[in-house]
Parts: sequence; structure tokens; C-alpha cells
Amino acid sequence: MDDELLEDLYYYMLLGRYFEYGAKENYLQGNISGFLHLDIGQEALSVGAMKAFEGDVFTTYREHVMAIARGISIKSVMAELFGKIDGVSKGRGGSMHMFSPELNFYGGDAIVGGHIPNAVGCAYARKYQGIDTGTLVVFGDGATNCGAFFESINIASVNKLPILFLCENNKYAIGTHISKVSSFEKQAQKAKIYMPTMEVDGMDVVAVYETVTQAQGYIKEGNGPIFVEAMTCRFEGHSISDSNQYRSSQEMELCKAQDPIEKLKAHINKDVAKSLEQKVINEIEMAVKFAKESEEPDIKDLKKYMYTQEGLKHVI
Amino acid sequence: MDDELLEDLYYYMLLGRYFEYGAKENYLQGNISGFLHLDIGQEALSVGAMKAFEGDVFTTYREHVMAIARGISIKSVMAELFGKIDGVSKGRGGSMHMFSPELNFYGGDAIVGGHIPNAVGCAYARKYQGIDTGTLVVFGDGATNCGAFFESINIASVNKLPILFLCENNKYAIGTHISKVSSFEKQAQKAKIYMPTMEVDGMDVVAVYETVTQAQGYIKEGNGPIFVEAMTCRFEGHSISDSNQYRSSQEMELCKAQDPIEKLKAHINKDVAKSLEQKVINEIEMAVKFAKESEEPDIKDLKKYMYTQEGLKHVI
Amino acid sequence: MLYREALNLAIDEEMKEDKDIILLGEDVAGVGGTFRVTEGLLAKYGDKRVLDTPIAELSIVGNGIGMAIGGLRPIVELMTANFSLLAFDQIINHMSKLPYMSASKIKLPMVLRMPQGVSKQLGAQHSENYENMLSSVPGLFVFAVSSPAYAYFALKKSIQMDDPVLFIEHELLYNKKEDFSLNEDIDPFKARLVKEGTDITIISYLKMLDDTLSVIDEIEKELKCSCELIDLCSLNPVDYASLEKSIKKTSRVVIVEEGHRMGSYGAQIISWAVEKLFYSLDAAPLRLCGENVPIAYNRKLELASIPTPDTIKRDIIFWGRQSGL
Amino acid sequence: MLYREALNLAIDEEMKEDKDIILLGEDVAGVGGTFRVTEGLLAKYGDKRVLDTPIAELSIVGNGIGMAIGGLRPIVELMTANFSLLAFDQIINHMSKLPYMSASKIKLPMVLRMPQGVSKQLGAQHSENYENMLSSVPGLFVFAVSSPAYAYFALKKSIQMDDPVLFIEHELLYNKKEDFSLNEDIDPFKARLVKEGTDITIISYLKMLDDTLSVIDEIEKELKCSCELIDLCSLNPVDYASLEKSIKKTSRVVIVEEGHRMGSYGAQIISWAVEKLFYSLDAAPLRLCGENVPIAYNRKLELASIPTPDTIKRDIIFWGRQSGL
Ligand SMILES: Cc1ncc(C[n+]2csc(CCOP(=O)(O)OP(=O)(O)O)c2C)c(N)n1
Ligand SMILES: Cc1ncc(C[n+]2csc(CCOP(=O)(O)OP(=O)(O)O)c2C)c(N)n1
Ligand SMILES: [Mg+2]
Ligand SMILES: [Mg+2]
Repeated sequence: MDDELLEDLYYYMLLGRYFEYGAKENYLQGNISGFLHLDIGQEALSVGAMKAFEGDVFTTYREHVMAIARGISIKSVMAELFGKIDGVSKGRGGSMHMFSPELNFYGGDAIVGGHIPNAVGCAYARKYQGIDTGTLVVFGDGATNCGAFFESINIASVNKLPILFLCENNKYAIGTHISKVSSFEKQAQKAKIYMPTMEVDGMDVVAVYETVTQAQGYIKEGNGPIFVEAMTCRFEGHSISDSNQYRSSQEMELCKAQDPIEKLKAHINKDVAKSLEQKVINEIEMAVKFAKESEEPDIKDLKKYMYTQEGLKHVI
Repeated sequence: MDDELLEDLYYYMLLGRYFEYGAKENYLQGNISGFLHLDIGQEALSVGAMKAFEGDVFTTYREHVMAIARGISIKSVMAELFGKIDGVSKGRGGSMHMFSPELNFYGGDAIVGGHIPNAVGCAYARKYQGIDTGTLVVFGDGATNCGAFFESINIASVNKLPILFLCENNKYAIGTHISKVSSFEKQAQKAKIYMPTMEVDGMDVVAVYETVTQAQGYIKEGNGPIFVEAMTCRFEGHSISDSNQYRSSQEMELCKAQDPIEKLKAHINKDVAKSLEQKVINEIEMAVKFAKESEEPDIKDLKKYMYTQEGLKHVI
Repeated sequence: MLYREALNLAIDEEMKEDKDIILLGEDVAGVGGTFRVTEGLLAKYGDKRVLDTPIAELSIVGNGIGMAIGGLRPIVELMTANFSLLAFDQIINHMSKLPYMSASKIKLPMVLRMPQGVSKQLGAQHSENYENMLSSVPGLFVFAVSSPAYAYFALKKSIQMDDPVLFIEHELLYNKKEDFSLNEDIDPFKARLVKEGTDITIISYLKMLDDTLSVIDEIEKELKCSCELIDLCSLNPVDYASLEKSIKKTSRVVIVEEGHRMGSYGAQIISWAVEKLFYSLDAAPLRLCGENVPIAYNRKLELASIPTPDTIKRDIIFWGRQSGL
Repeated sequence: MLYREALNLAIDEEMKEDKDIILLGEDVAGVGGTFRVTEGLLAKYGDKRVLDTPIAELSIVGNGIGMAIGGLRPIVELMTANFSLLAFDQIINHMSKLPYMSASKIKLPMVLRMPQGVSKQLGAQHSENYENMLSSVPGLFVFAVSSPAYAYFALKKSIQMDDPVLFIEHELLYNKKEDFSLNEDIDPFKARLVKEGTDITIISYLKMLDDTLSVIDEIEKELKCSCELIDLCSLNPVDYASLEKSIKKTSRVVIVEEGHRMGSYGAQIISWAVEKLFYSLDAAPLRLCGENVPIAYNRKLELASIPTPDTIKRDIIFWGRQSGL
């Protein structure tokens, strides 16, 4: 992998990390409210996958870093967290609902597993349209126990759809350990009968990047679906209101020892790393400033985005 | 297998077959209405499983023969089809909804896959209560594509529940062939990662009986869930209103050549077979007569069975 | 043309025009639909555009949403509304909310069709009406048409719209026959004035509309009055303007529907009417609904659970007498 | 005692009495419940009776039903009502219908608990109210209590009943505090008379009850009238007798609820009231609801989507003036 790419991955992981720090800080100051699912610790997966994959992306509520790595401006992501009009969803969506069809980024979904059937449908559309880049759907280990997931791997398999199922296995669904809800730790097992599966160290951005690239190659050749499982570890509670008491300090230490940013840093020129860090800090500062200064939505526009322009005409 | 058991299996298959003939005839005469999913051709599975399995049973809308083999009187099953007060569900349930808690027979469900989570819950109850006979849940090949099924095999597996998943694979979900909706013909594949699986010729009642007995043995030893797939073939359309045009006459011929009743007949004493047939014909005649003469429910009892006696008191 | 033929024609014409339209559902391809609505379309448009799905309602709707996100224009069929319950998460949390949550960045040009209602002895799990629930969801357009002409025009409109539309049919209407010209100018968002009258406004939709119409003469004769009968057609949004005009004229309002009384769709209509038009009303409104009970298999119990022409007549006449008519 | 503590105590006391009572839901064991309702119960009753489930709402409810069929008495928790949509098939096609379809052979002594409502900026998929849908299902008892005392007594009653019960909570009520004696004699099927009055009957439930109460003095002062405030508690069945008594006394009725206006729960109450008591009413009924729009993340938009103390006061006063008060 060339230095430029390594630096790009490093930059985006750092940007993601500091973005989350900024979000957390502003949450505690009361500028942000509601749910806040921080991606701290899991940046390798978010950045590696977004940078490697060309096609459509569907993901979960823990999406800030993916949105940013996909190319959505940190200003509009931060402004969304502030609920402002310049937010990527104009303040309507919030932390869990960010979309950018121009970048083939389709959210952000707050229903565990709920976006998976949507991704499968989109993959069908792509196949129908003869677009070979396919669709990437990201979900957690917990989501692999719900009906929507199972139905989806079956449907993708029988229709040979161009879709990459990417399971972010951090071993927890909020406070419930995977061992309580699944007979095996590796969830790729569930997909084995339907499609090829791969496993990757989700704390290693280079590995993620390469595995996703390889998986996309498989899709582009028209082979149908593929499943990648990335073992990861989140550094924070499930959401900002989760006190994380179900994990021992020992477990947390082991977890943090795998910091993907630290891991990559070893391969980055020191000066470059330093200047990137400064750049990121400045950018986040600007983003927060931007979000603060952005306007609140106008109450008279409460219903504005419910329907298309034409649809609105029919609503009294 | 001793003669007595063979004769019993033969008798119940015959009783089931003639019951369905009687139901069909009375449907065409207008005495029965609504859905009628005939089990003709699939009696080996229905009878073999019911006779072999001791514990709780949950099944689908195609349930007459199972209900009868379980021990529910043909009179009350027939009267239910007639919608009469002496029907097993007092005319409230109909063809798809027959229950007998005394016989551990819990329906009869018209939602494909809908009963599977209920069976899993019941299996939990049995494990909790220390009852080792476990729970049997019967469903079609089509049901193995729905979320409820997938969630259930996962949950049964992680909790090591005493449950036998019995898939009646007749290769069709109404008019849709299994190849259109699943990547493989044998649906046991889907369960392999969660539990041991067995396959049996569903057109051979002795094989079904023995396999289910063996599977129940596995459950009784506290091993957790097990999956049995029975390959079967229905002789009629999906329901009485299905014209069955999606199957060629050649396919139907091959199908009917496997008639489970003919197959077993070869092992039954001719005179016994003959007298059993006469017995069955008489019984069905009596059941139809009984059903005809039974009263219609009283309209003033419309809401009578919605709640328990105590519950009813709270409803105005 | 039969109701089901009108639906088939609407789909056929639209599919011919636009290759982005995809049809999916259980048995819609090979079998041509349980109620024969999609008959012949597989042969015409091939198996890339007419898809038999697994029995997985959550995914059927969820895949349809994804296809729309991906730029197609899916028409999704659920075999009956009873199974739509399995897809409520996709219908409500996704189909109805994605456009709004994305500030209109996501468009969902899709139609979700499903028949509902008490047919004949199909039992409690196959006889429900869910328009009360489905019409209460902001973000969805909901049609429920009772005539072949409206079936044709409303379904075409639904397919052409870029917003998500629920299209509710009734199982007993598929063989209803009506002649109409394909060149009529029908706006399915407008309630249909089935019969003009001056003394009672009767509102209905789907099959109950026909049942009411079948006894309206007798009601008028008995009460010596004239009834105005309105077919809602669009359940959300409601053409309140037409209702208001009629109720102001007649000063009396009745709604007839098949669903259970508790929380019925009509409760919304009656509640709106009295909030808005209380001082124009001369009598207590009347709401004829199904009973609060699961639908039994037995035919007598089944019929006792819903309005029938006889009970509609009886109940409106009884009420009319009490209401000064 | 806090509302959530009252719920916890009710469960705890019942579990102590009856070892057939099983608790299941996402994060109810190890974490003690997202809203801390089941805190401490795992330690007391062990992991055979307090179960953390996978994220599979359809199965959570479906398994609960099966446990009840098997002779246990499950208390099932859904993390929020928003996810109940995934279980609607089990709730409606199974939980509500099995007793009837089996002619009472199957008993379902189970409680399904779930919180709902607009909390604070949780976004469109986490802010809904579904009591309008869930109360319209025949066969289910539905409680929605707004006070710690009622939380305690109604939940105990729900657990003790042999019929299936839905128990709806509001996310913003869990920390509500109230002192009460465990020996009170409260029938949760009876509506709670929160405040007596003579001129307006105001009906509400869950959080809107509190919001209304908080401005009732100001309304009375402004309109120079006296308001009667009723907390429904049981949404199905409804204590119509109490409502009738109050409305006959006051001749005016208002309902305040959080859900979207279209097809709201209150539409049923208003519709019932005018069908039954039209000639006792002196004024058009008033229904204060949420707007017909998904709930936006932004706080201003969110608050503009539902009634708040300010708008409740403003709207009732405006209506009161128009209604001859
Ligand atoms: C259908 C549904 N059920 C429950 C929830 C509440 N919930 C939000 S995230 C979560 C855990 C998800 O775990 P996992 O899929 O492993 O994702 P992770 O957050 O660990 O990446 C739960 C239970 C939800 N949002 N949707
Ligand atoms: C959830 C649901 N979807 C659709 C239907 C309609 N339906 C009834 S039976 C059936 C086919 C079931 O096929 P399979 O599971 O193979 O059972 P078989 O009848 O072949 O034994 C379908 C689609 C239903 N009853 N429930
Ligand atoms: Mg996880
Ligand atoms: Mg089959």
C-alpha cells in the first residue's frame, strides 16, 4: 500500500476520532442531544470500508465516521448533530439518520437490522441496471440474530445479488454479550451456507481496506453476495448514556491496546502525522463553530420534507 | 416394528386420507367453506410424527390429519370444518385452527412461520419445568425463508432447548418452487450450523416414525434442538381453490407413485387392511353425519371465548 | 371490466411505459397472483421485472424500499393485509419516514398493494382490516378504492407518483364489474359522489360502500328522506372539503366500515366532523362498524361481526327515526 | 417512589410469589433494563427466570406467547414501542387471537410491557406512540398509566390476570415521583379522577395527563371555569361509564394526547362521545394531538410536533372562548 493511501486512511481515522471527541464534548455541554453512538475505537472498519468500497452504502446508527470517510463534510455532519438547518439532513434526521445519495450513502438507520432488506433491494436495482459495484451493508453482531438479517442473506443468495454483508463484531449488543444470544462468537458462520465468508481484524485499517477491496472484486465479477466479518472493539459505552459497566477494566484495557490509530501511526512519517493531527483539530474546531452558527430550522417548515413537491400538493 | 404398530399407522393414514376425501366432498357440496388445505399424499409424515412424538406439538394450517393422529376425535375435527358448536374449536377456529391442550396439540396456525416462535417458547417452558419430552414444530419448506424460522433456530440453539424442528419439504410454497426462493433444495442446510440435522423419506411412515423417535431420544437426553427434514409430495393443490397448474402431469405421476398408504399396504395383512378400510369409511360417514347434525353456534355467544371468565368481567 | 382486470391493466400500461417498474410479491409471477391481478405480466415482462419472492413479508417490503432507493419504481404486492403486520416495521419505520428523515434526499416512488377484509370463512388470521392503522401513519398516501374505474385510475396515479403509496383492495371486490372509458378524467384524491342527496351524508369505502348502496333506496323509502353517498377513495389524505360540503348540506353524518369499532378508521372521520362541524349537525353521528371480536370461522358468527346490508339498513333507519327524520 | 421503582416493585413482589413468572427482553437481565425497570431482578431470581434475549422482537413476543401456552406466566419487555412494529404479527395474529380461535382452550397469562412516546430528540424511528393501533385490537387488555401508584397496582393486576395484557409506559415518566401506600384499593380498569370540575371534561393519559395538569389552573383562571381532569389508565376497555358521567355533568369534552392527529386514539373517544352523548354536549369537542408528521430530531421541530403545556393552555383557552365559556 502506498504512503499516500496510508496517510489518507490515517487522516480519516484521526478526523473520525476527533470528530467523536468533539461530538462528545458538545453533547456534555448540551449542544447535542438524543442518542449519540460514538465510533471511537472502531475507526479502522469505518474508514477502511468506506475508502475501499465504491458502490452504495447502507449502515447503522453508529455512522458519523462512515459518513465522513465517505466524503460528507464534517461541517454538515456536525451541524446535523446540532439539529441545524445546514445539517446533512437539515436537522430532521439527527445522529442516526444521515444520507447522501450523491455519494451513494443511504444512512443511517435506528432499527437494528432494518436497513439490511433495503440494501438487498438496492443491490437488486444495481444488478438490474447493470452496475457492478454493488452494495455494502454494515451491521453489528447483534443484528445477525434478527429476522431481517436472515431473510436477507437467503434472498441475496438465491438471487445472486451484488452485495457485501459486513458484520462489525464488537461482541456486544448494548450490554448483552454475544455468547448469550448466539451459539458461536463468529457470526460469519450464519452466512457460510449462503455465500463465501471472510474474516478480518477490524482494528487494522489496512487489513480492512484490503479485505473489502478483495470482496468487492468478487462482487464485480458477478459472483453474487459475500460476507465479511470484522472483529472490533468499541472504546466507549454503546451510546453516550451507557455507563459500560458490563465490561471489566481488564477487558477495556485489552480492547484499547488494539487502538487502530496507534497501530497505523507506526507506519506514518512522524512529521506528517503531527501535521495531520493539527489539521484535524483545526477542522473539527471549524466544524463546531459552523454548527453553532448555523440556524435552527423554521417551524413553519415542519412538514416540508415529508413528501415530494408534487406529493405535497395533494396534502391539505 | 411390530404388526400392531404398523396397523395403527396404517389405520391412521387411511383415516386421514378418507377424512380428507370427506372434507373435500363436503366442501364441494357447500357444507364447508373458507380455506381447505388437504394433506392427501403427506399422511406418512403427519401420522408418523404424531405417533412417534410424545411432547407438545405446534403445526400449520394443513393440520387435519395431524389433529386426528394426535387423538382428537374425527367427529370434532369434522364438526369444526362445518363450523359447528361441537367442533374442536366450537366453530370459532375452522380448518386452520384446531387445539387440544389435553393432547398437547397447540394448533393450527394460518401465518406461515408464525407458530415457530411459539413452539420455541413452549420448549423453554418445558425445559424450565423439567419435562424432557420437548416440543415438536412442523412447518413447510416455504416457511424456512421467513424471519420467524431463522430467529427460532438461533434462539433454540443458544438456549439448548428441547425442540424438534420438522420441515415438511414438498418443494412448493403454493405455486412457487423452492428453487426460486432458496439456493438449495434441502432446507436442513439452513439449520446445520445450529444443531444436528437428519433427513427422512417423508413418504415412508415407518421411516418417519423411526426418525422422529430417534430425534426425540436425542432431545430427551438434554442435547438441545434437532432438525429433521422430510421430503414429501402433496397430491392436491395447495388448497382446494388452487388449480395446481404449476405442476406437470408427469411430475404429478411421479409424486403419486410414492403414495405412502400404498407403500405400507404391502406390509399389512390383506384382510386386516380390508376391514380397516371399511371401519374407516364407516367412521368418516358417522363423523360427517355428526357434523351435519351439530348445532350452529349461538350468535349471542359471539364474544364468549375472547377472554377468560375473569377477563370478561372487565369488558363492558 | 372486472376490478382485478382494471388493476392488471393499470400495471400493464405503466410497465410498458417505464422499464424501471418492477413487480414483486409471493406468487405474483408464475401463478399470476392469488387474486389474479398480475396474470400475464410475467410472460410480457420477464422474470427480471416480475419476481416471485420467498414468504418473507418484512423483506418483500424492505426490498421494495431498497429498489426505490436504487432508482427503480417497485410495485409490491402482499398477499393479504393480514401478513402486512410482519412488514409494519418496514412500512412505518422505513417507507413512511425515510423521505422525511433525509430531508427529501431519498425519494420512494413505490406502491404497496394489499387486499384486506372479511371474505368468506377464512378465519381470524385471514380476515382483518388494517386501514385504521395504516392511514394513521404520516408520510404515506393511502388509497382504498371500491370500483373498477377508480381501481384503474388510482393505481395508475399511485404508480406515477414519486411518493410512497399504500393501495388497499378488498378481497370480495376483485370480480366486481363496471364499464368505463379509459379516457375519463378521474382524480383519485377526490372523494367520489356516488349518489346525491339532501338529508343524510353517508360515507363509506371498499366493500361496505357497495353494501350500503344496495340498501339505500330502502332506507330512503323508509325514512322518507334523501341520502348522499360518498366513497372516500383516498383514506389519507382525506378529501375533507367534499365531506364538509356534504355534511353542511345534510346536517347528518353516518360512516359505514367493516373494521372493528374500537379505534376504527371512521372514528377519525366522525371526530373530525364534530370538531369542525358540530354546529352544523342536527343529529348524533352514526358509526357502523364491525364488532370488537376476532372474526370467527362460522359463517353466522362471521356475518354477525360486521355490517351487512340488512344491519346497515336496520341501523340507519333506527338511528334516522331517533334523529328526527 | 419513582414510576420505574413502582414497576420494579410490582414485578418483584409477583415474582416472589409465583415461580412461573418469567421475565424476558433485550438487556433486561445483565443491564437491568434500558430504563432500569428490571434492575436487581436477575440477582434475585437467576438467569432461568430473567432472560436477556437476542434483538429479535418477533421472537421475543412469540416466545413469550409460547411460554404462556406452556404454562408459564411471562412478562415480556420490548425496549420501546417503536420496535413493537416488528412483533405486530405476534401481538395481533397470535397473542390477541389464540384464546378466541381455540374457544378458550388456550389461555395466555402474559404481560407485554413497552415504553413509547416523544422523549428528547431521539429521532423519527424512536419517538412514536402506537396506542391508537394497539388499543384497536380485540382480545387485548391495554393499560397506559401515568402515575407511580397506578403503575404499581395496574402492573400487579396485569401480571395476575390470565388474559394477555399490553402495558404501555411513557419514556419520560420513569423518574416521576409519588408517595402512595401499597395498601390502597385501586382498580386500574377505572379511570382516575385527577381533579373534579363542572364545566369541561378533559381526558388524557400518560405524559400528556401531567402536561395538562400543569396548566389547568391557568386555564380555569383564564376561562373562569372549572375543569374535570380524567386519566384513562385503561385504554382498552375504556371506562366509558366514568366518562359519560363526567361529560353529562360538564357538557364539554377535550382529549389531550401525544400521537399524530390522523387516526389518533382520541378520535375513538371523541367519536364515542358524540355518538352517545351528542344531545348532552354544549360545544364542539376538542382533540389536541400531535401533528401528522414524523418526529424530527431538532428540538424546536420536535416540540412543534406535539402538544406542550403552552399549546395545551393556548388551545383549550381559545376553544373555550369559542365554546361559550
Ligand atoms: C429492532 C431494534 N431493537 C432494539 C433496538 C435497540 N438497540 C439499539 S442498538 C442495539 C444493539 C445493537 O447491537 P449490534 O448490532 O451488535 O451493534 P453495535 O452497536 O454493537 O455496533 C439495540 C438493542 C433497536 N434500535 N432496534
Ligand atoms: C406470513 C404469511 N405469508 C403468506 C401466507 C400465504 N400462504 C399460505 S400457505 C403458503 C405457502 C407455504 O408453503 P410451505 O411453507 O412450503 O408449506 P406447504 O403448504 O407447502 O406445506 C403461503 C404463501 C401466509 N399464510 N402467511
Ligand atoms: Mg455489537
Ligand atoms: Mg411446501
